[in-house]
Amino acid sequence: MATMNMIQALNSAMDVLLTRDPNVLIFGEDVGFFGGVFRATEGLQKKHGLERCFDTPIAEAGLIGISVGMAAYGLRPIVEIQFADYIYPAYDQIVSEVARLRYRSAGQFTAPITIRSPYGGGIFGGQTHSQSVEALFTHVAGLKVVIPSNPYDAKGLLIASVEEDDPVVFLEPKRIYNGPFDGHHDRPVSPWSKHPASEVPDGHYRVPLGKAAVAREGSDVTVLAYGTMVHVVLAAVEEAGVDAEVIDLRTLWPVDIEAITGSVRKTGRCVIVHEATRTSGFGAELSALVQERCFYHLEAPILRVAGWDTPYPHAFEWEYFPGPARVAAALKRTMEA
Amino acid sequence: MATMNMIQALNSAMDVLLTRDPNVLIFGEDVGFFGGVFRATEGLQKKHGLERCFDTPIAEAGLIGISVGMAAYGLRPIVEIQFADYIYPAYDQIVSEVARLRYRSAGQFTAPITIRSPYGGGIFGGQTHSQSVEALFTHVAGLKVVIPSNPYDAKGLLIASVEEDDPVVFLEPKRIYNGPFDGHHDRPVSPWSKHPASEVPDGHYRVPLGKAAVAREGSDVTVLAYGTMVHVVLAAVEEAGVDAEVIDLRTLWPVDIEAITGSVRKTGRCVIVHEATRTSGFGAELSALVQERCFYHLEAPILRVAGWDTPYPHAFEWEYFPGPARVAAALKRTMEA
Amino acid sequence: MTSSPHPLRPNALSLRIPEPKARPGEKLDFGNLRLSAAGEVARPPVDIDHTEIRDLAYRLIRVLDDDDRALGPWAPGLSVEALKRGLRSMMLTRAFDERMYRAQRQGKTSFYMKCRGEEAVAVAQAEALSPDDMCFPTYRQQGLLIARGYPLLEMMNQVLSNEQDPLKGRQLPVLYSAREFGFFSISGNLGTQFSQAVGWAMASAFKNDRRVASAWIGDGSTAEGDFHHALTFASVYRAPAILNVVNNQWAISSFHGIAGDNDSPFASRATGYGLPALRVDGNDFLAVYAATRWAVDRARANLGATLIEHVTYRAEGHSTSDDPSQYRPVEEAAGWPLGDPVARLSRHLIAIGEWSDDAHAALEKELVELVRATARQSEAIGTLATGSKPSVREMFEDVFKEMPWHIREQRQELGI
Amino acid sequence: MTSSPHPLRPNALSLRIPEPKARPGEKLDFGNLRLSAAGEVARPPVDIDHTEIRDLAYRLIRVLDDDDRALGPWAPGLSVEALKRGLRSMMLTRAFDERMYRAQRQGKTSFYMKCRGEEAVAVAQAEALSPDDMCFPTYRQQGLLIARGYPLLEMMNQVLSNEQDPLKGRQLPVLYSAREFGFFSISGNLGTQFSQAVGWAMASAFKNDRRVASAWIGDGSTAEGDFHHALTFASVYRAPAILNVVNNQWAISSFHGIAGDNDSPFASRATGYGLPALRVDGNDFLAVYAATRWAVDRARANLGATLIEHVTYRAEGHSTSDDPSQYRPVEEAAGWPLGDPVARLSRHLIAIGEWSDDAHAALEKELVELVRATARQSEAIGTLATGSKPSVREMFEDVFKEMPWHIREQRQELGI
Ligand SMILES: Cc1ncc(C[n+]2csc(CCOP(=O)(O)OP(=O)(O)O)c2C)c(N)n1
Ligand SMILES: Cc1ncc(C[n+]2csc(CCOP(=O)(O)OP(=O)(O)O)c2C)c(N)n1
Ligand SMILES: [Mg+2]
Ligand SMILES: [Mg+2]
Repeated sequence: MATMNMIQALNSAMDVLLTRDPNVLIFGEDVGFFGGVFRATEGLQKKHGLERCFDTPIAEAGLIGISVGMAAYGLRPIVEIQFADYIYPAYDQIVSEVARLRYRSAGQFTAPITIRSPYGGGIFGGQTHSQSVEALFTHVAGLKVVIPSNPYDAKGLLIASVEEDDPVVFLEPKRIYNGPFDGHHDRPVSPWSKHPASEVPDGHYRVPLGKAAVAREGSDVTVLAYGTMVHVVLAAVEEAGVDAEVIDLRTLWPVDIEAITGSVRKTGRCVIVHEATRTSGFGAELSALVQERCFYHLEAPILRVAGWDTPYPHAFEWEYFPGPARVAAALKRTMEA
Repeated sequence: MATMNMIQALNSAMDVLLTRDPNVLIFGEDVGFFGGVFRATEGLQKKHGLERCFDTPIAEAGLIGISVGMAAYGLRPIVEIQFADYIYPAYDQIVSEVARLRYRSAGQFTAPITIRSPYGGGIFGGQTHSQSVEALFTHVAGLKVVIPSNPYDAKGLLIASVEEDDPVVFLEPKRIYNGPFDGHHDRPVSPWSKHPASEVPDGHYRVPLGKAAVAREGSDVTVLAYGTMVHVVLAAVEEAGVDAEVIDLRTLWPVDIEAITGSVRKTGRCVIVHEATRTSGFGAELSALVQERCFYHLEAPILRVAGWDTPYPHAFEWEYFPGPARVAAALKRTMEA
Repeated sequence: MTSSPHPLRPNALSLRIPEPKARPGEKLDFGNLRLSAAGEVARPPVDIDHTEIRDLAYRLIRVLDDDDRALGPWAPGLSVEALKRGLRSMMLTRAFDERMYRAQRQGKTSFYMKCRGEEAVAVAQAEALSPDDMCFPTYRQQGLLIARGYPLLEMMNQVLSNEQDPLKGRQLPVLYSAREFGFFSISGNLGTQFSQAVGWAMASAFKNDRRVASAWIGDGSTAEGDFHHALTFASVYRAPAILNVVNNQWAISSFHGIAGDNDSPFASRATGYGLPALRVDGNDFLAVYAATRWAVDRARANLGATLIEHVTYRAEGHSTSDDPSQYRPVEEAAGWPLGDPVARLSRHLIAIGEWSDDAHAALEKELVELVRATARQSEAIGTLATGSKPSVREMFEDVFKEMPWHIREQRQELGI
Repeated sequence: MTSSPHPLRPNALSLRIPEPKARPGEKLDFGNLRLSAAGEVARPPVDIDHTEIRDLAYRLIRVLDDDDRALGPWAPGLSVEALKRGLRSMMLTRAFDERMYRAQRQGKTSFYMKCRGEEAVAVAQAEALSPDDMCFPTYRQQGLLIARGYPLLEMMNQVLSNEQDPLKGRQLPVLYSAREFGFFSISGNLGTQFSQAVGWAMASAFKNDRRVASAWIGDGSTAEGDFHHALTFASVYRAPAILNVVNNQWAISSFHGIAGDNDSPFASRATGYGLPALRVDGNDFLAVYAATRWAVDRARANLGATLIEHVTYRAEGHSTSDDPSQYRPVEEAAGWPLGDPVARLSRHLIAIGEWSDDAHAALEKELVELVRATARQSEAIGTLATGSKPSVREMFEDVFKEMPWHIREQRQELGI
C-alpha cells in the first residue's frame, strides 16, 4: 500500500498490466522516452522496453487504426490521446471500427482497446485543452465510458478496463491528477496524500466497471456526478447545508442504473452535474433515465448544472467551470421546489 | 408552383441559390457531372458551370477543411457528405473548426457552411447507410442542426440555412426523398405528389430556422419528432386513436422551445420519437428540457421511442426501425399512465 | 482534362476542375495511361534500398505480352497447376458475381457489388500470400475468399441474409468477415482498414512472428486520411505490410483524376514516405503475382512495407445501385487497353500448350453449374425476400461481450 | 536510430521503434541531416514541370555560406533595406518572445510558446508574400504578425488575456487571429489549417483573383490526415498555395523520425502528389525568402502549389509547460549545424559592409526597450493575474451571429 496521486496510480496500473500480460502495449504521442506530457507513462519504457511503451506520429486516427489491427492480432493496446480535445480526428476509427468490430464480425474479431485521455477544465487550458467529450461516446453503441475520481479508483478501473474484452474510453479528469479539487480555485490546493482514496495497493486489483460509488450518503437529494465534479459537489453540499446523497458514477456507460434509481426513489430529488456543455450532454441522458424510472417519486424537477453552451474560454475559466456556487444554488433550488 | 419530391425540392433550392449568389458553390463526392448518388445536384453542373458544382476526392475531412478556407474568403459553400455515416472522418474539422471559428476569432472569420447529408434508416442500408447522427452535432456549441420532413420545408429550410451566417448541419431523411413513409413497409409506397407539402414554389423562399411546425393539433399528448418520424408518428397517432399534438421540430438546435413547452403544458404528456440510438440521443435532451420546464404540468413520464442501442443491422431493418407499432404502444402507455 | 474557362482579368488565377477525357458519347482516349511494355521493367532484389527504385512507381510491371507469352524478369515461373488454380478462382469469382447480381435484381437481396475485370488483383495475391497472412480487403476482393477456399455457401448465405448468414444478419451482403480464412471484417467506411492492417503487421513484428498483413484500398479512397496514416506508420515502424491501391479508374462516378492521379500516379505516393512502390498491370495475373511476391518476400525479410498500385478497370457499375452509362462511355470497358484478366490468363495457358478453348468453356460451364447448385442450396435456406433470417435475438447480441442491462431491457421491450 | 533487440527465433520479424541519435548525456550526432553546400543547388524556372525537379526534395537550398556570403542561383538579390527590415523583425520577435516567456513565469499569463531559432521561417516568408495573401499559421509563426506590422500591444493584450484582448478572452495566449493582417485564426488542433489554406487558395482561383494562401505545419503534425488532404486537394485543383513544413526536428519530446523522417525527408512527400517540393535551410533568411518567392511566383502564375520543407531547430522548450532537457541533450541547440538565423543574417549584413556589431547591439537594445515599454502598457491594462479581463458577457457572444434563447438563458443564469 502506498500513497499515490492519480498520475502515480495510473502509472502503477499500467506497470502492473505490462508486467502481467505480454500482450499489453502502450503508445501515444510523447508517451515513450519522455513518459507523457502529464507523466502518466513515466519510466515504463525504461522498465519494460522500447516496444512496450513507445511514441507515435501525431495522428490520432492512425493511433486508433493501428490499435484495431493489433487487437485483432491478439494484443491489448492502451492508447493515450494526449488531450481529449484531440480525439476528434480519430472519431471515425472509434465509432465505425472500434465500437462495431465485434458486432459486425459476429464476434470473430474484437477490439479490447483502452483509450486513455485527460479531459476537462480548470487548468486555464482554453478551448482546446479543457473539453469534456464523454457524451460523444456514450451515444455510440459498443463503447464503455469510464471516468475515475480518485487514485484508488483510477488504478482499479484502468486495470479493469484493459482486462475487459470490450473497448473502453477511459477519460481522466486532468484537474485532479495532482490533488482533489473542490472548485475553490482561490483556496490552497490540497494534495492527494490527505485524501483516503490515495491509499493505493501496489499490485493488481480491479474496481468493477458498471458500478457506481456512493461518495456521500444523504436523504434530501441525489446528486449524480463523475470525475472532478464529485469533489466540487461534495464541497457544494457542505456549503448548501443540504443532506445530499452524492453518487460518483465511475462508469458512465453502461451506467449503474440501480444505484441511481435506488437513491432517487429514496430522496425524491435529483441534481446532475458535469463540466461538458449542457445541451445533449450526458446529463440529458441521466435526466431522461431518472425521469422515466422515478417519475412518481420525484418531488421537484431534475436539475442540470453544466458547462455553458459555448466553447471553453481561456480567460473565463471560473465563470465557465460549474463551480461549487452554481452547484449549491441548484441544490437549494431543488430543495425549495 | 410545382409538385416536387424532396430531391427535386432540394435541387430547386440549390439552383435558386447558385443563381442568386455567385459566391455559392457546391461540392462533394459524385455531386458534379453525375449529380450525386441520390441525384440531388442533378443538372446543376451543366447549368451553372464546372466550378460551381464539382466532384471532390473521397476525404470528408478534406471537404470540410477546404470549405472553411473558402468561407473565410467570402464564399458560401454547400458541402454534400454522401451518407451521414461518413461524416465521422470530418468530425474534427466540424467540431474544432467550423463550429468555433466565429467564437475563437471574435467574429473576424466566420464559417457560413451548409453541410448537407442524407441520414436515417428504412432502406436496408445496413450499418453504414442508415445512421442518425444528429445528437453528435446538437452537443457542439456553434452548430445549427436542421432536419426537414417534406419537400416544401426542405427547400425553404435549405435556402434559409445557406443564407444563414452560421454553419448548419442539414440532415436529409433519405427514406422520404421519394415519398412520405409512415413506417408501414409492407404497404404500397405513396408518392409525394399526393401530399400537400409537395407543392413547392419555383423561386426563392425561406422557412425560418428555429421554428417548429405543428404537424397535427391535439390535446391528449404532445409528440416531438422530426424527419421521417413525423410521418410514422402521424400514422401511429391514427392507429392508437389518441388525440395527439405532433410537433415537427424542423430545427433541432436551437430548438423551438416555446412550441414544445406550450404544447406540453397544454397536453400534460409527452412522447419523443427518433431513429437514432436511444442512449444520449437527441431525445434525451428533449426529455430533459421538457421535464425541467413542464414538470408541474406532466401527468405521466415522458417516453422515448428510439432506435435500439445497437448498430443498425441489415436483415433486421424493421425490427430496428421504430415503426408505428412501437410509437402507438408508447402513446397508449403514456395515456394509461 | 479541361480547365476552367479563360478568366476575364489578365493574369488572374483559375480553378482547375479535372475532367475525364471522355464522357458518354465522346471518343475513348486512354492517352493518360502510363504504360510500359511486357518484360521491360527491371526486377530489383528484394533487399534493395528504396531510394534506388523510385522509378518503379512511374513504370508499369507487365509480364504477359500481346501474344500471351510471359516475358522478362518479373515472369514468376508459377507452376501450371498454380496458374490453373488461379484461372479457376477468377472464373469462379466471376460466376459467383453474376449469380449474386441476378439475385439482387430478383429481389432476393438488397445490394450487390461485382469485381468484374479486377479478379486478378485478389486471386493472384491470394496465391502470393501464405494462408496465415491476414488480408484487410475492401468490398471488391471477394476473389480472396474464393481463392482461399471459403465456402461459397457461406458467402451466399450472407449475401441473401438468410438464417445461416455467418454474420447473423448484421452486415450488408458483400461486407464479409472470415477470421479462419485470414480475411478481416470489411467496414462500410472507406479506408479504415488501411491503417488497421499496418497495426496488425506491427503486432506480428512485436510478437516476433513471421506473418504479414496485406491491405487493399480503392483509387478513390486513397484520399482518406487513413491512407496517409497507413503509409506513415508503416514507414516509421517498418511494418511487414503490403499496401495495395486498386486503381480501377473509377470511384463511383468520379474518375481517378479526382483522387489525384493527374500529375503523378498513386504508386508514387509511397516514395515520399521512404517506402518502395511497384506499379503493376492489374489485369495480368502473372505480374500481380510477381509484384506481390516481391513485396511479401521483402516484408517477411523484415524490410518493411511496399505499396503496390494495380492498374485495372472496373468493368461494371459500382454496385447494383449504379448506372455507369450516366457518366462514362459504355465502350470504355471493352476498349480498356489492359484487357480482361481471365481471358489473358486463359490465353496464356493456351499459348504454353496447357489449355484450350474447349477446356475453358467446359470449366466455365462447370463453375456456373457449381454456383447455381450452391445458390439453390442457399436460397432454399432463405433470402432477404422470404424473410427467413437469423433469430431477432441476434440483433442485440455482440454489441458487448456480455449484454448490459439497457440492451436486455430493449430486447424485452421488443418482446423477445 | 536503434532497432529492437535481436529476435529470439530465426527469421523472425521485429518492430522498429525509431530513436534519436542522442539522448541527454549522449554525444551529439547530426549525421542524419541531409546537407548541401551553399549555392550548390540549381534554381529551375518557376514554370518547370514538377517531374523534372524531384531531386530538390532531397537537396537543401542554401544561400549563405560559412563566410556569410550569399552564393549561387538562389541568392535573391534582396535590397539592403529589405534585409535590415527582416533582421529587425526577427530580433523583435525574439525580444517579444523573451518578454512574454518571462511574463508567464511571473504568473501574468497561463502559457507561452517561443519560436527561437525559427524566426527566419516566418519573417522571410512574410517578406516574400504580398500583404493580401493569407497566412494559415501554427503557433510558432508569430514572426509573421510582427513582420506584417500587427501592433505588439494587441499581441500582448491577448497573451495577458486583459480587457483589451482582441480575441476577448476566448483564446489561449499564442493562438492569434488578425484578419486585417492576413493572418488566419490559429486552431489549437494541429493540422487543420493546412487543408483550410488550400480551400482559401481555391476560393481565390474560383474568384479569378490573384491572391495566394500560405500555410505552415510542424514536422510532427505532418502525420495528421489534414496534411494529406491539403496535398491531395492542392494537387487535384491546382490551388495557388504554399505548403510549408517547419521541420524543427522536434514535436514536443518526439524527434522528427517519429513523424516519418527516417527514410525520406518531409519535402519528398510532395512529389508523389505531383507537386514540386523545395527543401530549404530554414535558418538562412535569404534561402527561405528565395524558396518562398519561387513558390509564390509559381502559384501566382496559376501553376499550383509547392511544398517547402524548412530545416530548422526548435532552440527552446516546446512551450512554457515543457522541459526539453528531459529528452534531448542540452547542447543540441548550440551544436545545431545550421546555426542561428538572426546571427547569420546579421553577419551577412556585416560581411557586405552594411551592418556592424555595434549597430546590432544598439538595435537589440532598442527593440528590448520597445518591447518593455509596450509590455508595461499592456500590463497596465491588466494581466490574467490581475483579473482585469474582457466583460464576462463576451463569454456568451459570437457562438452564433445572434444569441439564441438557450445561451441568453445561460447568461442570465450567471447573473449577467
Ligand atoms: C468514408 C466513406 N466515404 C464515402 C463512402 C461512399 N462510397 C462508397 S464506395 C465509394 C467509391 C470508392 O471508390 P474506390 O475507392 O475507387 O473503390 P472502388 O469502388 O472503385 O473499388 C464511395 C464514395 C464510404 N463508403 N465511406
Ligand atoms: C490534433 C492534436 N493532437 C495533439 C496535439 C498536442 N500537441 C500540441 S503541439 C504538439 C507537437 C507538435 O509538433 P510539431 O508539429 O513538430 O510542431 P512544433 O511544436 O515543433 O512547432 C502536440 C502533439 C494537438 N494540439 N492537436
Ligand atoms: Mg476505384
Ligand atoms: Mg516540430
